[in-house]
Amino acid sequence: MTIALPVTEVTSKLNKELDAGIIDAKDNTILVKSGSLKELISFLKNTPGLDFDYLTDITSVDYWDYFELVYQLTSIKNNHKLTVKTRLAGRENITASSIVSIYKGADLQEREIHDLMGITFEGHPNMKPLILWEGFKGYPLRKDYL
Amino acid sequence: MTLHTESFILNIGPSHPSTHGVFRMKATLEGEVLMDLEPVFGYLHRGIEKLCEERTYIGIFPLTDRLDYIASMSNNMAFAMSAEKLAGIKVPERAEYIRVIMAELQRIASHLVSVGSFLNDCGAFMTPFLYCLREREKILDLFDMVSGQRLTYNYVRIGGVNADLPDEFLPALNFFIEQMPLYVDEYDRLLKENEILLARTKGVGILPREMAINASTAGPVLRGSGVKWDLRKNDPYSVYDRFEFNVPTGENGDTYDRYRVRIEEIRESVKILKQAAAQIPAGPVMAPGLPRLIRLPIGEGYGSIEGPKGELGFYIVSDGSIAPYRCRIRAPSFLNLTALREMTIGWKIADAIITFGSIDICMGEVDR
Amino acid sequence: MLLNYGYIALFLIIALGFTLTTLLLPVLLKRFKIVPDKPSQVKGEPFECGMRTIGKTWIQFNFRYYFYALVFLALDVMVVFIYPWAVGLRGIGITGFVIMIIFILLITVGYIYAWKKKALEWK
Amino acid sequence: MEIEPVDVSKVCIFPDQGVDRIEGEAIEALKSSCGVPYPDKTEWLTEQAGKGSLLLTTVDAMLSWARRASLWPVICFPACCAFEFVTAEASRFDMSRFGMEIVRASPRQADLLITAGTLTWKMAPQVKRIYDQMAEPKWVIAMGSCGISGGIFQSSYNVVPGYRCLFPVDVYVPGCPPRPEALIYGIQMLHKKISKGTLKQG
Repeated sequence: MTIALPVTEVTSKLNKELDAGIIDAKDNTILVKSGSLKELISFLKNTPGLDFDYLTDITSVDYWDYFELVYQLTSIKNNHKLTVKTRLAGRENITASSIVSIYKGADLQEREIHDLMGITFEGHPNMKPLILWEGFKGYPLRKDYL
Repeated sequence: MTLHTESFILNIGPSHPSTHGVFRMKATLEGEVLMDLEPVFGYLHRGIEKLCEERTYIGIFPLTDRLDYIASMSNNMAFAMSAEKLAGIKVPERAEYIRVIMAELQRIASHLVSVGSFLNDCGAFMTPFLYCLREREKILDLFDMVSGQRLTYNYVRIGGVNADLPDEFLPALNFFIEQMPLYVDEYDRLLKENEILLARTKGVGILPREMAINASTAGPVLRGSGVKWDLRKNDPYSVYDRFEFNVPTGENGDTYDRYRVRIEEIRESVKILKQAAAQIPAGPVMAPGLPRLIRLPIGEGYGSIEGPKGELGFYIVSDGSIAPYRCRIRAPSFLNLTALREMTIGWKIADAIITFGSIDICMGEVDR
Repeated sequence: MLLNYGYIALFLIIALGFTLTTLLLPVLLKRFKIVPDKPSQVKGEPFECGMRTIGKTWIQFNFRYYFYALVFLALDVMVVFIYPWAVGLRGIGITGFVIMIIFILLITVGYIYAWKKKALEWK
Repeated sequence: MEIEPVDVSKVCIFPDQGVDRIEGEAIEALKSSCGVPYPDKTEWLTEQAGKGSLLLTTVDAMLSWARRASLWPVICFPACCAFEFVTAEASRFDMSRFGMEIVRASPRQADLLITAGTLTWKMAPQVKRIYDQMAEPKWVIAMGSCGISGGIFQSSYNVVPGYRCLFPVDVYVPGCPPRPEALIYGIQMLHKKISKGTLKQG
């Protein structure tokens, strides 16, 4: 049974400056500042006890005054899963840090989110349009796309 | 005597017989050897996630039918389950069993299509493909009996199933359950030690175990690389914990292993069908007291099932209205393609086409 | 004796007739406007799965394909001579056999030369 | 022995770089130019075949029989209808009974375009190019409600509302996806249309 890892187990292992990045953590979802997102995910992947080696899904949701990026991670070895969220304020040229260097699976998903939602990921090897074509005006999945 | 040779860019383009739909690969070739391969998506991007936001929950089921149009039943089941998980709706026993039967039948039909078209790419032109489609027609008759449709069934609802099984369904299912292993043995006699198939697919397009996990592939592609990860076993949803079946995995993650995993999975699905057909209880097929226009409580939920091509998940964010605020589809075919470039570089064109065929994508799901 | 040449002439006529009709048929049909003839610029371009070709298409291929073709040609010509010889072997007896062996040896000398010069190496 | 490659840059059709930009412009150009859909010619439904001189009608009859009896469809398989088309081609419904033996990959050897699936704007220039590269006389069957009017995805931002925006369509086969029997009925309708075709309009 893939148990949803209780968050307390993760927060107990965090060291000091990562702990500052956590905004709040309850019932297997960790809300983290977008700045320290990348360190948290590489921490989750590399610590022996947690070793989340499988990135299930990256989603982005447009809540009008902020965008939310939802990372779903699974650990194939210990058979548990966790959700990491981060919030990006603002409407124009929003940037988040890309995690392609940690998970190769994030490559296509980040390009798709860039195409449809307008969130650019720095550090992504080729941020070309994936689903739509060059010269497509607007980001369709945003709530204010007419 | 150095000979100056140039590489050229070839479009294995949108309308190509062996790209299983409108998928394009910009291949940089040096003679016959593949130097670089850039997949191009989007030729079938219908914006289903945007359309989901403007439809009621019951109106989204026809959209999920057309996601992975070779496995519509499992798409419906995935969406229904993630909505039920979010709303905490309890599905009656009989509906759970019907859903498992339909999902396993759909897995066999989808694997038959993928094995048939994979062998079609290997050069066994049309013979195994027509064998597999002959069996698939039998499954389509069963689906036709239940939902009246051949390809897009719109049969599962949130909280249960649309209609109960007709009485002649179970005898027909039992007849199919006895027949199917004989057909699979027929394929094995034809193909298991076929030296052309072995020569063409053994050791070709290898996806190592770490790369498979890191590139978040799922389903037969992941199991072909030796990772024993099947949601029906690791995270049993619905009533899968009552059935006894095992999860076939490959050893070295080459094209032959992925093909073998799919053939073995057809046999496992027949085993599950036999047990499910035996244990199916009587009772209602729809959860009582659900309004026609379901309003899911405010919140978000991610439910996923083991579809024929991998883990198919729906991330639904609901704001209490009749339509979802956001409905993200975690499509297995889309993520299985992340490692396509690493698997095909350095091989010849013919091997690249086979490796791509063994990943078995369905364009409706890749581009959503 | 003359009859044998008659067969060859008949065969020649049929062959010529067939090739000429297949060559001239489209031209005639187009002239009598039975077949619609609408040439356009797009029809002239190469078909590449619905896309335009990218980059240069007249490029220098690798030379090893040409070596393979040469070695194949030599062996193929040898096979062409072996067939009639094999059919008529009973008639020409041992002398014919020895002559053909010499011919085969000559070709294999050329084959071994190409082999040693690594023409068949697939880099 | 350095072989200097022949300088054929004149022949080169596309510079390597900027391919995506050029493809994007082609899509935008087609999207803006696709205003009025092609009209459907339906007078052949009521027309009486077989008028005209004796010689002409026999040539007509022979020609239309030859064209009708061996229609080869070209591969244009975007979405779900493609799979219903494949099962129609497979052993149970067997479209080769109507002479549609093989599905040709290249438009050069095909004279029928069965548009099986949803057409998106990114795929539109490619389908238009395939249609233009088919040899005359050519016919089009718009299969499925996505082919007729964009169907269930009509309100999407990336779906072409029907194939008749790109080229004239001869027969519409409704259904989503249409059953193989419906597709074969559509093909028989097309056979009727071909048999009424005369040399005058080619």
